[in-house]
Amino acid sequence: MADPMKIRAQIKGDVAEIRVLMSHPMETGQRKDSDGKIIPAHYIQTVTVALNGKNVVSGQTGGSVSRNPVFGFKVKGAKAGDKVAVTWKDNKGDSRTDEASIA
Amino acid sequence: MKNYLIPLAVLLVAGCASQPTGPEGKLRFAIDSMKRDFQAKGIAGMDRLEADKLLQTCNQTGNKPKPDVAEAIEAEQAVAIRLPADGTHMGDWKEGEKLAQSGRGMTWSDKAGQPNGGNCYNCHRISKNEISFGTIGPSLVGYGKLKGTSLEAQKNAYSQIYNSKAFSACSAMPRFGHVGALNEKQIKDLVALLLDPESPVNK
Amino acid sequence: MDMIRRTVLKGAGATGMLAGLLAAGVLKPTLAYAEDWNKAAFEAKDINEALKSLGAASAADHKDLVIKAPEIAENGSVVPVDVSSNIPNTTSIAILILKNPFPLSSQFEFSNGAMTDVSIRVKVADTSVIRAIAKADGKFYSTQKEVKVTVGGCGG
Amino acid sequence: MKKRIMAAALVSLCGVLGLSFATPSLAQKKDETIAGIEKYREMLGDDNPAELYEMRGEAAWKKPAGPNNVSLEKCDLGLGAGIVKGAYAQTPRYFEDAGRVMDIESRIAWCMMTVQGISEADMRKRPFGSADKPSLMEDLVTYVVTASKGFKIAPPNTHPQEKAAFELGQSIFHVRAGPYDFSCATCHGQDGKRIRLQELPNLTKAADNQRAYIGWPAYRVSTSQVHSMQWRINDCFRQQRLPEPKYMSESVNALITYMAVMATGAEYKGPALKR
Repeated sequence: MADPMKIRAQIKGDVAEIRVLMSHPMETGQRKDSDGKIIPAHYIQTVTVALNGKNVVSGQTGGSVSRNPVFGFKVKGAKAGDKVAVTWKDNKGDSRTDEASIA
Repeated sequence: MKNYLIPLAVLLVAGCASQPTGPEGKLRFAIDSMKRDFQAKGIAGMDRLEADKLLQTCNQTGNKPKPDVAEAIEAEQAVAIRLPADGTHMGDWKEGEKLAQSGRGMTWSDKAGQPNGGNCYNCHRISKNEISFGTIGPSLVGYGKLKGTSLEAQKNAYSQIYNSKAFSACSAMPRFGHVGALNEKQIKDLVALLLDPESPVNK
Repeated sequence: MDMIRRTVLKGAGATGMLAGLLAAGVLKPTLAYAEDWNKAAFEAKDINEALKSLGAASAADHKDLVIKAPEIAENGSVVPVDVSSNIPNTTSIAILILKNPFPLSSQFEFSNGAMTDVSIRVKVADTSVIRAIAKADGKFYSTQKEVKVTVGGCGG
Repeated sequence: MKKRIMAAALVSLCGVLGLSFATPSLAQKKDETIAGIEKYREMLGDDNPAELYEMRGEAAWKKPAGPNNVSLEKCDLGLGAGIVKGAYAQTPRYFEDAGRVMDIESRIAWCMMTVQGISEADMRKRPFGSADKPSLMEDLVTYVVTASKGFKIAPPNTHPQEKAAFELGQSIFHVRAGPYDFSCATCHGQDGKRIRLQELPNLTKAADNQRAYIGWPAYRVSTSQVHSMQWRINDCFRQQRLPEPKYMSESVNALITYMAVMATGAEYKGPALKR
């Protein structure tokens, strides 16, 4: 099972700054291991961010996003205590959702 | 180290007893500790901890041997330089550049029989086009412009790469030819990189 | 088939179930894409093909679309990139790395108060131009910036 | 003799040659590169995947495990049983119960064996993990060191064995050996040098130790994983082309003691994000 994400959400004025750190290999499918065998592609393909249950960002990603990805988003009209939920899904069908409150 | 749980009283007492004071005693104690605490791995055998006379002198003198000792060492190292039998010293600078870029070779994670890299850019600025260069050694940009391509200049460059210690007893630079890390063809290619007027070093 | 895929992709037990389905031959591995993933765009091998798949074959330069990225990267496997658009009514931003084997790295759609500003870390195979594409009022705009990737460390 | 003349006539490769070529335009160019790299590091900011290790490490620390089925919460890291906060900043230190100087990793291993009852062989099985599969020790170390963020580096350096470890570390630092004649000091013994674009701290000086030590253990983007100090020393010897220093051996712990004591007084910043 995938490790939890680390979500930081801080309010500045009425803008929530959201930073998300994910644990994922983000294998491109182009690299070879030490025996010269191709390492199969394994990467996150969609990332969604919801604020209080309402979708605010829908992202699609490829294998060229760095390993253990870091994303930063900004959402207007948020306030402290609001709930941020982030979900990712990868090409192997694995997925994970984590939540945090805006501080 | 086995039996990590058992305080190594005996060893520790021995360690304390032999805890050295003078520089030479400290050095011996350090090397003895390394011989006890290191293990062979891959191509890196324990014999690599055996210092030759030159290294012993450098270690004992903090890399500053007395001038007469340094001269004697340099002469001894110079005698062992093997210049190419065919009398040519310059190869292909393009191959030399590739070699200079590679930092591979001789570590326990390298495989036996693979060619070693020259490691040159790790420590030297060489081609003006490469912005990622080290500064432990001097810049070699324009080296060939300064030295020319005479036979003497070629022999000098070849010898320096082959064994830097023939020029400066305790130089920080490895003795690439002397220890067999680079072969004759590789050193020739590096000489070309340094001296060839067409090389990016001299452009 | 499509329904099976969507079901499989939901829920925490997805991996196990998917493995079962793969073993049973129900699903071919190539079908295991997340919903709403633009396969053609992400698997495009050159920039024009990728832009075409995004519907952004012609994009005009715009000064209010800004890429922040370092001019020199110490390591190409992690290059921080921030793209923000002040073009009115921007709804999406895509980030492409021209020299990568698959240029499209990511695409984001914004709604319900999300600002059109995203930061991300990407792999850059070689010194390359990074291009950002923004969609606003159905039109596409672009801007770009070069990132030099340096050789680092002892190299061994 | 011909070669002697040649040697005398030639300026050493490691001599003054470089200076004579350092024209102003080249110097300028170099500064731009370094400034660019600094900008890059600044943009990477505080988002560090080491936090993922820390989260896993904290969970592992608090979870009962081993033949004794107890957690590591009873582990004495030097400040008393159960105290993790600030403990790393005061290592390496001499531990009476073990009768030796231990760095943080050695001490965690000690607790795994004495508190949890894990065998030495199991503890040593996989000290250094990979990007795909970090080791348990890497998770635990990241958790423990992060709990010293903001604390001043203060290894005691008072017990005779602590002082002996410092001296031994200092001596080993200068031993040249191996096919390339390298010592630790070859790369880390002068001010303001670089390998490629990576600046090398001069670890014979307190100021550079203070700058370097506060960022280790670190997450390296080139390997995509957190590396511990034991690993860092191990990899230095690999690059020195020497045989492998044994995990948690006296020599390695002595080098760590040397660097920690030299870094005394610096505020620990937690795992850094490095090249």
